Amino acid sequence: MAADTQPPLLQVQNLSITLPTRRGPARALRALDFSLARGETLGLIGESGSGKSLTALALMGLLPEGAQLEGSIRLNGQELLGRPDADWCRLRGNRMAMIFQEPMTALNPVHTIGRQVAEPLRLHRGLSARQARAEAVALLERVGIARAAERLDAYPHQFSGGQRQRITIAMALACGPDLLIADEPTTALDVTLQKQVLELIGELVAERGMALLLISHDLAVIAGAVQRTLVMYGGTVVEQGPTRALFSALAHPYTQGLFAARPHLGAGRVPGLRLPTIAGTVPELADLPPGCPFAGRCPRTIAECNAALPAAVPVGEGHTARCIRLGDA
Amino acid sequence: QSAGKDAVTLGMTLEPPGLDPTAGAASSIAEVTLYNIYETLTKINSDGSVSPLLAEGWEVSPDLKTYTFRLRRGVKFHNGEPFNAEAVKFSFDRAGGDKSTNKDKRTFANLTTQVVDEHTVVLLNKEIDPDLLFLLGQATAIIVEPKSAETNAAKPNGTGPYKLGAWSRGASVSLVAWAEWRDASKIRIRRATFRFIPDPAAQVAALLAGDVDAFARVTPRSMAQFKGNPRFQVLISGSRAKTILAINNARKPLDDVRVRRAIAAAIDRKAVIQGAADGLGVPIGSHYVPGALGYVDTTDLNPHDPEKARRLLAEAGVKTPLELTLTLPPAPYARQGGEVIAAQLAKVGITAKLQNVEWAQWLSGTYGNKNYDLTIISHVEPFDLGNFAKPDYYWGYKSEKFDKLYDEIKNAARPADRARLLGDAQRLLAEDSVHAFLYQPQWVTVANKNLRGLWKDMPIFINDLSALSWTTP
Amino acid sequence: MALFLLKRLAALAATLLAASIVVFLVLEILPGNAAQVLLGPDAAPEAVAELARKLGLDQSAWQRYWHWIAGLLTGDMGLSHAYGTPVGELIAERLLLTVPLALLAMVLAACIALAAGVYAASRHNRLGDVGVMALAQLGIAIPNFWFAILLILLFSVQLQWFSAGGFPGWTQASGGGFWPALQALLLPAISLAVVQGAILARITRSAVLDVLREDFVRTARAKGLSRRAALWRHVLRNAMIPVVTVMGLQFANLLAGTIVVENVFYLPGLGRLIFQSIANRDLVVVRNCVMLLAAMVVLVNFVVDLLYAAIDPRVQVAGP
Amino acid sequence: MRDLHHHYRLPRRRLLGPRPLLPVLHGVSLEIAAGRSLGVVGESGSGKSTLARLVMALETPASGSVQLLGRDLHRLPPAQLRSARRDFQMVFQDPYGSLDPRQSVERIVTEPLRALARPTRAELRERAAEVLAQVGLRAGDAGKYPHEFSGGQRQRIAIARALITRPRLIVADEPVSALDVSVQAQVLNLLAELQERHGVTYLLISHDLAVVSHLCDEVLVLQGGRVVERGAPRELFARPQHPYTQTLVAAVPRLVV
Amino acid sequence: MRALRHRSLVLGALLTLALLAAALLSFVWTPWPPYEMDMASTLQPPGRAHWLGTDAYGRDVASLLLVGARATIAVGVIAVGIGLAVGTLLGLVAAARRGWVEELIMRVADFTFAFPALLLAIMLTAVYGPGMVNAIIAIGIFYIPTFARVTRASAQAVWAREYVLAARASGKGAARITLEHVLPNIASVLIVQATIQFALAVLAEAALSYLGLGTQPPQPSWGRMLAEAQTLMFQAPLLAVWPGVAIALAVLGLNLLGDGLRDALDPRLARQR
Ligand SMILES: Nc1ncnc2c1ncn2[C@@H]1O[C@H](COP(=O)(O)OP(=O)(O)OP(=O)(O)O)[C@@H](O)[C@H]1O
Ligand SMILES: Nc1ncnc2c1ncn2[C@@H]1O[C@H](COP(=O)(O)OP(=O)(O)OP(=O)(O)O)[C@@H](O)[C@H]1O
Ligand SMILES: [Mg+2]
Ligand SMILES: [Mg+2]
Repeated sequence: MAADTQPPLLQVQNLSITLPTRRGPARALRALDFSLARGETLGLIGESGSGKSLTALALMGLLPEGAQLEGSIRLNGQELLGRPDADWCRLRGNRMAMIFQEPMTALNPVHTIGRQVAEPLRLHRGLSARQARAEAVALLERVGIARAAERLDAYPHQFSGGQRQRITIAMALACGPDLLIADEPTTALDVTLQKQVLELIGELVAERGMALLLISHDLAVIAGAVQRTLVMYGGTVVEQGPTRALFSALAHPYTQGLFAARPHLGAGRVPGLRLPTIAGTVPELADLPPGCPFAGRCPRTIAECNAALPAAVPVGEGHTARCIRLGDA
Repeated sequence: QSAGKDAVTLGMTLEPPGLDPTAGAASSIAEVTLYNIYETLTKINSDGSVSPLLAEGWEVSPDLKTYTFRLRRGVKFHNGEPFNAEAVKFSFDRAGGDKSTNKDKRTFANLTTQVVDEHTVVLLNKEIDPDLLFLLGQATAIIVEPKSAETNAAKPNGTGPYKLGAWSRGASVSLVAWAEWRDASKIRIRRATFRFIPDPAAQVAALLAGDVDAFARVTPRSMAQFKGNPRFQVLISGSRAKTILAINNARKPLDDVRVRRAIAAAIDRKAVIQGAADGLGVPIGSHYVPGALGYVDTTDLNPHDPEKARRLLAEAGVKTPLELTLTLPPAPYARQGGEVIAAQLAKVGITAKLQNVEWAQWLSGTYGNKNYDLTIISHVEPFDLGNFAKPDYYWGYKSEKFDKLYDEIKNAARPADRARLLGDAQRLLAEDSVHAFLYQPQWVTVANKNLRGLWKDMPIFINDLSALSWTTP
Repeated sequence: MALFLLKRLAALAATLLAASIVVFLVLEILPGNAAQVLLGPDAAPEAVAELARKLGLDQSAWQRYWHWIAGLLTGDMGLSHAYGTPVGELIAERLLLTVPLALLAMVLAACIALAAGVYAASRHNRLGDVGVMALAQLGIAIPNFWFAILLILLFSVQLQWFSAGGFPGWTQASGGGFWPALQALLLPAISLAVVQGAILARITRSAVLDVLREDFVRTARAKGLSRRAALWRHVLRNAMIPVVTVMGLQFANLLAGTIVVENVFYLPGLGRLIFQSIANRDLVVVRNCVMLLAAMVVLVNFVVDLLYAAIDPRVQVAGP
Repeated sequence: MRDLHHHYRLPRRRLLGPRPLLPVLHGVSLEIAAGRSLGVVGESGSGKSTLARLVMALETPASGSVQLLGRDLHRLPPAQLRSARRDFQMVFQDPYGSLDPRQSVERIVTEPLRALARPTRAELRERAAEVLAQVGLRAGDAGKYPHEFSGGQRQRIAIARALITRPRLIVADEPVSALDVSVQAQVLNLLAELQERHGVTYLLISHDLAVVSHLCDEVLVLQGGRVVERGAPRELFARPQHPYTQTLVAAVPRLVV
Repeated sequence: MRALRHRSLVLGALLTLALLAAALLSFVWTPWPPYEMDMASTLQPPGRAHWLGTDAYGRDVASLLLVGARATIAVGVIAVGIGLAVGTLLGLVAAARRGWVEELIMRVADFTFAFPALLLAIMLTAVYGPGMVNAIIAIGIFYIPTFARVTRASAQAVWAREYVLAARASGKGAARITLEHVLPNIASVLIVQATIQFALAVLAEAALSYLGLGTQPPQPSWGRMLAEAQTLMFQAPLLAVWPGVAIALAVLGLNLLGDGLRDALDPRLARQR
């Protein structure tokens, strides 16, 4: 980190989240560190419950009530944690925006889509209703809603899933944010639609020079869409690095297991062939061991694994993994 | 504050169903209309005496069968039609005619009305009725105007000092003074509003809140809080009503006089009066009230004695506990008295199953079909000993002795004879223990202390508005 | 939309027809008749019989039912046995009280409920929420007639601000006027509204909380709307959907509640009329009143369905 | 299975008009040889689940027939259909929704048996233990309730339920789509193993082409209720013929390593 | 917050138990004989002898309250029982047999809804005479559509679950599925609904008794005590307070219990609400 260069767009340092649960407070996120420059794209993968969405919500300042945050989140060098909600409101939808997983429920069913797309424009840019409408038409057309002007007064239920996801994208892009966070934007969609939406996001990011944080549990989606990748497991980033480097040299046992467990398209059925699996299941938040979260399921577990969270060990150019047994396989 | 005040608001428990007393028997009709809108030949006074009203005077033949009335002159109906002998004849013929729905139809059917001249009528009675003059002062005997008679229920037309102002159904009826009445200048109250408040608590609240100026026959329970209050006057008046625990004499084992006596002996009238009427009543031992002609005190004939009651039951061979139904009409005295009586009967081995019924059910089930064992009811008709002589009356009482006695009473022209005979009749009923006679109720009127002219006693239920006035303090 | 309306109207008519039969049959079983009640126990039996004939009580049940329905269809409800006046007029007079009373209560309840419910939801699990909800629990638990009595004690008897009951009428001519009439309805409406308002407040709160958890609220927040702005712009209208349903269902209870409250405040409303007419066996009136109440309930729910469509664009033409 | 047509009736549009039909399947025909597995892929709403329900005789086709071991399922009288169900069972997509949360694992697993006959308790226990062992669960799990299991384990329970009648055909509607990759592999392995050991036939429905190609001998591509292409997975995905299949295959994100 | 929820359950359960205990206790012991009138000591203020004073007949108010709990419970249990039994059955049938059966059941339910309970009760008591049994039946009938609707809605949700599809695939008929899967899964909803309806029944009984249509003397009932006390409101206001408080506490307890149960039985809600 050179001090003379301009600060990165987003810098997250040692971020931890504690959530109140029925079984007491749970460390849902531990020691998260990453930074994101303008125009950079970053992927976040991991199994369900690994903390991907929490990370995204933390960045947006939208964590559920009672969540406790430690560490630091800086946007353009400015610390965001501890700011009053009004400050966050000025940033949300304006400098940073988010696309959610479920296009079916992310839109308010009783408001027209025109109104919903125009809302951030009116809020942050102070546009008049008419100006905002015109702008909304342009946005909707850009995301590929045909004859947008005519459909401005339609309600969400009159659109298909793919179209709705496009509308949420238009909404997120309305004010031209610096940072776009997309939390599993395609999970609810068909493969064909998924491809279209991913391509659309890719185009828009490139076109407007935004930074992108793309969240997915699908390795293939991440592999094709982002420059850098973080692999999460049990609330920690177990491995991170440039996407290409990471996928070509999977370092952490979890990443390796995950990768191996995928069936391959076109391989065809081979009798007797089994997929390599990871034994066990994802641990529950409240029961997370103090050490490596993957300890129990990992074939290489030794006693030390349970002692403390392993430090991030560099394995390549900008590629690190949190494992104390990287060397021995 | 009340000086020069010429409006009054009176509370009433029930709303009259219509304003025609010849088409309905509800006492509320009379309470609003009698002597106010309609007038009768005679007027009943607070003490029960009878004085002239539309008739200036009358003669009665010695055999009590012919009555000659001299009518007041220059009287007009509200609609301008004159009051005359024709109107009287029309009214009485109508009341006794085929199409009549007058509750006293039988009385009028016995009468023949003859027009002597414009201002004289003669009534011929088929039977002797010593109370006829009183009867002619009641609401069923109002003089109506022939052309408007059928519409009286909604558009009453009479000769009285007041006309109907407005009737907002369910809430109130207001009467306004009629400027052309013969003595209009004597009227102090120009506008009177009757408000209908059935709920006892609401009655109290309305009085306390000053919503009504006077309330006749409020529920006795609420009296205590007005007694000490300087804003109010409380009038306690006697009545001609008899509250009884009626016994179905036709049913076993109640047809046994010993069982009936046992029931009577089981009852402590004092406690009943306390429970049913908050102490506002005078115990009676027979179907007759103190103050009426020929009254004798029969309350000691079969006094409260549970021990004796149990003995009588045993004598009669009744297995205890004896289960009886006690049917209670909706009036508070019945419902409250019922609880007390049931508790008292329980002590001598009679289980009284309380059965609360609506008025309509009481009329059809108890009164009409005689389907009951015991019931509590107040008979308000002033002179109704005759009911004991009716063979098909709901009491099921049959006594040749009484029938004969009653015949003699009817035919006794001299008051002294009648008084003696009436005493005998009272004793007979008491001895036969036809019912458990409970008490003569007293009515409570609570009124603003500045209101004058309220009736002290209530032989009949009316509100004589022309007598009311506000005092100047 | 037309189809939706037509379908609903057909169901409505069928319901009312069924109601008319049930009402008529139930009332047929009632012992006692109006003539006897009107003339009382001391009346001559001939007079009672004559009155019964005049009132048409001697006709067969079928004839009377037919007359009634035929009359209803031509807008003629017949004459009241007791009052002798057209039932239509009688009911119309009462409606002038009951409908404003019910509406006033509903409006009050809705205002209380919305304010309290939204406030509680916005302070979810904090002191304000717990306090308001505790009050709501209390409001639901208190019998409305008891509350009415307490109101009378305080405001009429102690403070003498309001009269203890009664209704002066809406016109000057009847001794009232708009303001006196409204004043007379205020206490009754409050005692009705408290329970309904408490129930609605709870519904509102949980509806608002439900909607607050919806994804689109998070979307709205992600757009930069403050908590409060998201609540007003995005949550309320969605939360109204269940609230309106419950309001519709509550309406029947509200009408029933008026029967009790009209008794406490001796208001000449529809409830009292029914009560009184049953006692008097004035069945012509009872029939029509009960039908009217049923029709009102059905109609209100119909209106609720329409409101639904207005609030929620998803239920337009298709309908249920 | 021959020439299946099916449609759903929609609510009436007009008061007295007919209820409009929504055609879903247009003459789908397929057959599976015993011990083989057939995969069905297609976009959302193409009628995959409908097909599964028809095969399971949960719905009656508008026309066409489903024959299992020579019997036309939809023409069997109810009692016979019930006993025929022994031969075909189903595994559902949602491992959370397909298990009654209020029943113990043993009850869940033995449900098909109890529906068919009145077995004794001991019998049930024994058979339950047997199938649980087959899917890699412990016999001690029989008394537990679904919420005590992870998604993958639940799907095993669902498979155990399908296995308990020793069926010839198992219809699996998206059996792994709700699972995480690491767990998905476990279930896929289990399915493969069971087939190899017991010779079960699968009708596997999935929108994940990779899953189908991993497990099936033959793949059928459904679009708008029509079979547009079928063949062995290797050839089909390597050289899709039908344009729809081509877009489908092209849309699958690849992991290029 | 959890603790708070918990508290409402505990408080509700305690109040409800107190109600039950009062009713049971009244069978074996009351401070005074509840039906015994004593015209010499009417309207006594609360004191040593009579803890809550005496009524207009000199009866001990505390004793009457204890015995009155019986009527309250009887009305609640039986009315809810009627509504629960019939309504649930109808709801289950409606959910299981879609189509015209469902339509018919739901139309009838809607129809019954058009008559408020009180109106129904007034008509019924007019026909068969006032009394607790008729009041109970009237309230119970009114509950039928409520339970039918709740049951149908939750049962439909269960029918839409995949485990029901699995049961169908196993060859189970609608009746067995209803018994084995639907009913157990909606039981908690029904329990909660039942406690809430119970509370409403207590209020309805009070209102009916207040109007003179419910429990009949001498059987004490809180609603009637309130009606009687109302007349004496200005002389002995406390007389109107006790039964009012008793009703409010009973209803409060049942509602809290219902709320608490709803949360306890539905972990999803417990976390969120
Ligand atoms: N409001 C909350 N209260 C308590 N725990 C929560 C809350 N929200 C999330 N969690 C827990 O935090 C953990 C991480 O959740 P998160 O939503 O970030 O996972 P994810 O990686 O996005 O998973 P998915 O792929 O399923 O979306 C999970 O174990 C989840 O159960
Ligand atoms: N019960 C039903 N009534 C009416 N239409 C239905 C019904 N069930 C399914 N459909 C419709 O039938 C079509 C096919 O549905 P089906 O569930 O078979 O699709 P699918 O291929 O399984 O889709 P998915 O991949 O989303 O599960 C869809 O258009 C659906 O909307
Ligand atoms: Mg997530
Ligand atoms: Mg499907």
